[in-house]
Amino acid sequence: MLIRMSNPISFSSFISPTLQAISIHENEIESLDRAIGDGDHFINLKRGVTAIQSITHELDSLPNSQQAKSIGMKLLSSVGGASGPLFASFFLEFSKHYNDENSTLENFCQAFTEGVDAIKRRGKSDVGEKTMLDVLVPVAELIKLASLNKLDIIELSQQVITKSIECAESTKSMLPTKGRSTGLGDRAIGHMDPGAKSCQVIICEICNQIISRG
Amino acid sequence: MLIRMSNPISFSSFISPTLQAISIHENEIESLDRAIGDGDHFINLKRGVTAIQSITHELDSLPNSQQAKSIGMKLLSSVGGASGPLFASFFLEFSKHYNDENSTLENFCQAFTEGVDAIKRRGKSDVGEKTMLDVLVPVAELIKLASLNKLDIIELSQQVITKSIECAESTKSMLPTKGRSTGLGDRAIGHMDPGAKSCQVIICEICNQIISRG
Amino acid sequence: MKKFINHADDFLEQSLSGLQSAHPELLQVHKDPFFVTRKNINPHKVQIISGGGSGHEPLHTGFIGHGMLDIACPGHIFTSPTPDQMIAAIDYCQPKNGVLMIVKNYSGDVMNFEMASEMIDTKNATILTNDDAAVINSSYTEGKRGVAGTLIVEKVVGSLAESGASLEECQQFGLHANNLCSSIGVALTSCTIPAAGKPTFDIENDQIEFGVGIHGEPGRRREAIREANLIVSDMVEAIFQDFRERDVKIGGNSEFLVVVNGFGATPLSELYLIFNSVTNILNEKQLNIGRSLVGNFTTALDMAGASVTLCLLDDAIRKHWDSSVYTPSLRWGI
Amino acid sequence: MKKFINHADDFLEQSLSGLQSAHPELLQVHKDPFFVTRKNINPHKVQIISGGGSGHEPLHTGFIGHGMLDIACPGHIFTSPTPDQMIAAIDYCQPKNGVLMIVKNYSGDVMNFEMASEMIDTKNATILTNDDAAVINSSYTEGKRGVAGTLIVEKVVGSLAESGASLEECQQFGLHANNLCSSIGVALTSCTIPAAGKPTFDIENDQIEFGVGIHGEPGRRREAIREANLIVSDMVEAIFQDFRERDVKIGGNSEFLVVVNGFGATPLSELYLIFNSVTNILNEKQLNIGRSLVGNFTTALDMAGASVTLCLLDDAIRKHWDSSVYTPSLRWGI
Ligand SMILES: Nc1ncnc2c1ncn2[C@@H]1O[C@H](COP(=O)(O)OP(=O)(O)O)[C@@H](O)[C@H]1O
Ligand SMILES: Nc1ncnc2c1ncn2[C@@H]1O[C@H](COP(=O)(O)OP(=O)(O)O)[C@@H](O)[C@H]1O
Ligand SMILES: [Mg+2]
Ligand SMILES: [Mg+2]
Ligand SMILES: [Mg+2]
Ligand SMILES: [Mg+2]
Repeated sequence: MLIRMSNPISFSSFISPTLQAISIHENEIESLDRAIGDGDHFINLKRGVTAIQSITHELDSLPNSQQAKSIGMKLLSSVGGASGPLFASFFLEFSKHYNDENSTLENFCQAFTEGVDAIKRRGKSDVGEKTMLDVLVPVAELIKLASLNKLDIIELSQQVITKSIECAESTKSMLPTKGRSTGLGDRAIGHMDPGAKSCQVIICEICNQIISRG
Repeated sequence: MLIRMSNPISFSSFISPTLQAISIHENEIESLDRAIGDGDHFINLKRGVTAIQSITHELDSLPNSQQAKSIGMKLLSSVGGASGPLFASFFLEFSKHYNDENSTLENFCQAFTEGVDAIKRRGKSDVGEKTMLDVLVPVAELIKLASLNKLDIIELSQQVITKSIECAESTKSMLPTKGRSTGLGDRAIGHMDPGAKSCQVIICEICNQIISRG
Repeated sequence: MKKFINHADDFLEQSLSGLQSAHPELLQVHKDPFFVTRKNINPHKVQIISGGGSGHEPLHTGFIGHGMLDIACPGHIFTSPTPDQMIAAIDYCQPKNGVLMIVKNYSGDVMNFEMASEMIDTKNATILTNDDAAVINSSYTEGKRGVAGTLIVEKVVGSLAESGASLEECQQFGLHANNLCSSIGVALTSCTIPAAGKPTFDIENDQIEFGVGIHGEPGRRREAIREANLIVSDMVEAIFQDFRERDVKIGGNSEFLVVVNGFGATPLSELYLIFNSVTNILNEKQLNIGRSLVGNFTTALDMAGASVTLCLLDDAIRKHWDSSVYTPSLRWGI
Repeated sequence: MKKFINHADDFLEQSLSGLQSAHPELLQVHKDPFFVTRKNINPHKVQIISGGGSGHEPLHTGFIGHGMLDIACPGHIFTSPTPDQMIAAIDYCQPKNGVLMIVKNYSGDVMNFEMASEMIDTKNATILTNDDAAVINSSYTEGKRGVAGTLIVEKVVGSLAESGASLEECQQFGLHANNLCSSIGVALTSCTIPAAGKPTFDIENDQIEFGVGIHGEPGRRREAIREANLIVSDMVEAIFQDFRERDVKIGGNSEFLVVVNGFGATPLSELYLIFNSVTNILNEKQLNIGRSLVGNFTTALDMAGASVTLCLLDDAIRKHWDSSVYTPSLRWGI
């Protein structure tokens, strides 16, 4: 989702790498949700990304803002569970704020933050509750800072990778207060949140793509 | 059930040893019925013998013919399954033919054979069908022969032990045509029949008792 | 073995007590010896009595009530009840017009009911159900086993008896219905008898027992698990083979009552998936499903697996299947 | 994993097709997106819609019909349905007097129904069921889970809606019924999601999960298995604790509807044994059982285990529980 300011990369070009990346982490994501949830997070996610992949052609012809909207609607109708409406809310809100004409890092950053806020509203949740927000919120803050400091996109991507890994890791020690693992209480401690992990994997993959595409 | 002609032993004195003997073979009998039946033969048998044990006192005061009848009724109302009515039929018929006044080996032998015939009628079965009859019928024949030859009771008991073990063993190679293992067909080959095994165990115990009581 | 149980010895008693408290308006559980009767006994109708080893619930105790059974005699788990149970139950109900015994064809059940039949004074008749297509009837078997088709016989004969039919009429109709039923079961796992504490049979993680009996008795063959459609297709084939061998004529207009019966541990969603396979297979053969029943009705404790029963419908069976019934586990029209 | 299944991907579709063929007179299964409606839609009554992840059958699809649900939206196994399913279903039924959504309180279900609610033009209201006493409500949880009490809410609200009550009346009554329900579950084994292929959780051979959720989510504690009476006593205690905390007044004359619900792999005989324990415990407390239901109604695929639900009866709930209902899995009076 990080894009170059000058010559914006089509979001659709990240779909296949994302699907590959989560598939590589299938076992890890699945067993995290088995440990502290109901075991379906990987399946839900894969169903969603696969559904998006099936409309790659349609997406290719759309501007990024419209792509985000279509991605949101597709996620909404294909993922289900808790993560479905959350991911969908992100993209639907993102699409409203993303400006295809003026695709600056500032604008991307604002759209991203609005998307994350939509997740907070939909999930009635915030950082510290052992959810995907524990990755998404810090990442949003990091890129906001970077956009103020006019950081280089490659440099930023590297920082985002480090940050998201650190943040996903940090959910291990958190007590869950949202989602299915709340029943676990103390027993959830020591396990990473599956949604945080999957967001980290996707974010890292996109950053790696940006870095390797140069 | 083999008794000394002169001074008949009370049948009830065999109850506790029988219960001990089958308990020692619990695993074997149980796993045989698990392999080619429904796994309950040991439980059924134990329930029956335990029920009889609980009326040992009552039995003690009765002549052997009446004991056999009470044992038959008790087995009928406590064992269930296929073996219950079969064992019960044996004792009920036995009791009709056993003569307390004239407890010769000949009389015992006749009563025993009538009991075995009652099993045949009730089960609509005969030797060679992989059932308890494959032990009971040869044993009946052996003691008939012994009674004609006026064999010593200790000697006879030893022969019965050998015979019953050999006969139980022989059911391994038989194809079942009666009882629950019929569905198995060829697959039952190699397994001893549980009812044949339990009859063998009981008969051997009684013979050993007779031998050791001298 | 993990079960909701206090002691293996008092399992049956406590489970029956629960049945009693859950259905006080329908039935009466009697103890020592165990038998279950309707709450309101009508001694003037033919009394329909069934029974057998426990562990197949709701069969038979769950089918006591208007339009179905009058009496059920539950034995210990997987062990036929004893004659004194039947005798005490019949004595309690004081039937004025005879007793019809519906007995699944297992040596134990047959012999115990036979002894009861010989020991009572009341006029009585027996139907042996033997709908299991798995064990092929030949001179080397003592006949086929009675499985889920039994509940169809109990339902339709129960309905006929309710209408005031005679003992002979009920017996004839039951034999007729039994003849038109054929079943076959498949096990994915074994069951565990509480008193035994371990699985009745071992089965590999990728194998199924095709033609299993409702006590976990072996069936026709052990084979690799395959797609449900393929397994079900073999099941339906076995049933049609059985119909052919017994000269039950199936034609273009034939209509069936299809029962997809879970053995205890198979989710309803899988039973509906099996029903879907059966529907597709019958549709392809241009045969019709007139009635259906999907659920756990003739179980084998906690065995995972299912059976399919086809019952060829004629007007009489359809009518008596449709008639109202009010029991703990089958209820419609009331 | 052994299941009757063709491919994990088409399991839901084929299972729903089976449901359709088994109950053509009752319901209509729609595909792409999935939703199930009554066969005969009455758009003038309040439409009662429920749904949630599949794997809890018969909940909710098995409760469609007269006196209960109008619509059910089944998600993938253990995964909330998506808003387009609710939207398409409501569009199909064209409700004239509003839609009442009965939603089990899980983040996924809540959010997906919430989005549907925002996206439709039809007047609608929601009841979140949260009868699970296992997870104690506190500032660290987002509320209790909805489990088997949901079917009680669906039954009594369904009955009220049938009588022509308004959307607001139905919502109020549902909230009232939900408040009077409390449930707790115990798992003996895990369930296995077909698409995952392995058990959701590992559990030792002598352990139980006390307070388990209907997706195999962990409960209050893992503990050694004990006699059923002791387990059930803890279950009932947890329920009364929950009632006390929520100020639901239980007095000497209190009468309950007791639901003993199997999670899928527990035999009916064990469920009756549990019911017997509950009966004894309530009798000791001099509390009454007015109504009861024993069977598999809110399952967790093939999990062995069971839940107990107590619902405090008042005249309105009793009346609407007793009223006639005709669905695939609950039927009486018709
Ligand atoms: N209220 C919430 N706010 C933010 N994230 C949430 C919330 N509830 C759940 N999540 C995220 O969703 C993930 C679980 O998603 P998934 O397994 O697909 O859905 P479900 O929990 O319905 O099975 C969790 O790991 C968590 O990151
Ligand atoms: N028709 C029969 N004739 C003789 N013996 C039989 C017959 N049927 C069964 N048996 C004997 O009964 C034994 C099984 O008894 P049991 O397991 O107690 O009863 P069930 O078979 O009803 O479970 C068999 O091993 C066999 O020896
Ligand atoms: Mg999940
Ligand atoms: Mg046996
Ligand atoms: Mg048996
Ligand atoms: Mg889920």
